[in-house]
Amino acid sequence: MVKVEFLGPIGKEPMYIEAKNLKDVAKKLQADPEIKKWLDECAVAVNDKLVTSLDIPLKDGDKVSLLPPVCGG
Amino acid sequence: MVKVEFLGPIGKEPMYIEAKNLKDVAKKLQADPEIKKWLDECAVAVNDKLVTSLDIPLKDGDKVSLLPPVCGG
Amino acid sequence: MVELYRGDLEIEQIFKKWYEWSLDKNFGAMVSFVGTVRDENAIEGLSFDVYKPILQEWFDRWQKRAQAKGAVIKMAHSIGNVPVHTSSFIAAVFSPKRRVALELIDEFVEDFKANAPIWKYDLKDGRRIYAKDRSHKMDGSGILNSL
Amino acid sequence: MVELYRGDLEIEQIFKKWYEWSLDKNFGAMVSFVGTVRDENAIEGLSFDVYKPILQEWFDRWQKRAQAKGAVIKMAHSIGNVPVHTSSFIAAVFSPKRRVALELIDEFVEDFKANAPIWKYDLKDGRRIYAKDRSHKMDGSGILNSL
Repeated sequence: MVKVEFLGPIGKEPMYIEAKNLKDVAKKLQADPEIKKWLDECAVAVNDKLVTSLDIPLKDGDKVSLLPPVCGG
Repeated sequence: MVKVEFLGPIGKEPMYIEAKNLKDVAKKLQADPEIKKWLDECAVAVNDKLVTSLDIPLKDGDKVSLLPPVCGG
Repeated sequence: MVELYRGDLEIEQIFKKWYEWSLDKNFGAMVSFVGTVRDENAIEGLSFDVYKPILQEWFDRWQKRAQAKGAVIKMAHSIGNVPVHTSSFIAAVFSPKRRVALELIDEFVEDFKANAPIWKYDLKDGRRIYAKDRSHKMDGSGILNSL
Repeated sequence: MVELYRGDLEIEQIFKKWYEWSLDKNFGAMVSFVGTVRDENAIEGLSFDVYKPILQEWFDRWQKRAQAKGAVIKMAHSIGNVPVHTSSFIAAVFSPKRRVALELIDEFVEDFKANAPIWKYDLKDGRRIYAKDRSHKMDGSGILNSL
């Protein structure tokens, strides 16, 4: 199982899903209309490292984080 | 009489000279070898306003200041 | 290390601590940036969520970049509610020479606004309203919708 | 007004005073620059002469320029001796928005170095030695030798 967490204003509890890579995660999240509307705007981190490609294998216990638009300061 | 003052590191007491304009001052200062060596490097103020031309009339009591290279901070 | 504090920052204390730390390090220049909550749009204040692990990593990359120029960066940020006319952010660059510090603080603060994992909310009537229109997509956003 | 102090500056006090002054003015950004005397060339410190009338006028022109952008500039500088690892200069820009403050502090500090009527001396064995090699001719220098 992979943990998917939603940071900041998305305001959703973490999900636990079966996924062999980030593409699997993308497919499952696109199927949820509440989440899908955030996907265009979110950056993605795997185990707290930002990633820029979906070709990333995942294993049990990995964490995927969605980061919506930011504004510090 | 016009007062000529030498700021910062020039380390010279003020001079009082007869001058109808800044050109007169320039001529008198060029005649003093101790002062002449500073002239290339000094900016000039008349009554505490920086000037960029010698075509400036002077009257009794005016003050001309020589400002050598600066380095604040 | 990024310094995070609950509520508004005690700017004078943080500035004093950093300044005193710097004195025997032989830096010639310290440039600091302070962000203060403006009274606008009828807000009571701002509120912030911070995701520390990625913020720290982002900051560590900047620290390495500063180090390569002989400089050091420090930053502190608020978590939670920050009332109008109090401060939520301070950053400082210390360097032997002024050009490095003046250029780094500018680049650091701009990248901070664009890429630090911090989310801002307006506080109105005690409610938090995500400041979406003032927020910026981080680098690499949208890949989960790119299939 | 330019603030001038004999000897090294009490930076924390000045910063605190300016920061507190700014809080109810609704500025969103404060950017400050502090210059500290480095331990180099075997000096005991630096020493400064300041010509106040022309410094104030130079500063007033910058204040007008800042005002036109909704900003305010403050500065303080030392007169006389400033030991190694203490500070001789602090400047700050306050503005509603960060870009104005970040750009103004840079332009202000660079013009300060080039055109503020302040003369710097190295202190060695208690003697003042004019730091001529690090000094800059002001705009308009040399006219008295141009006949």
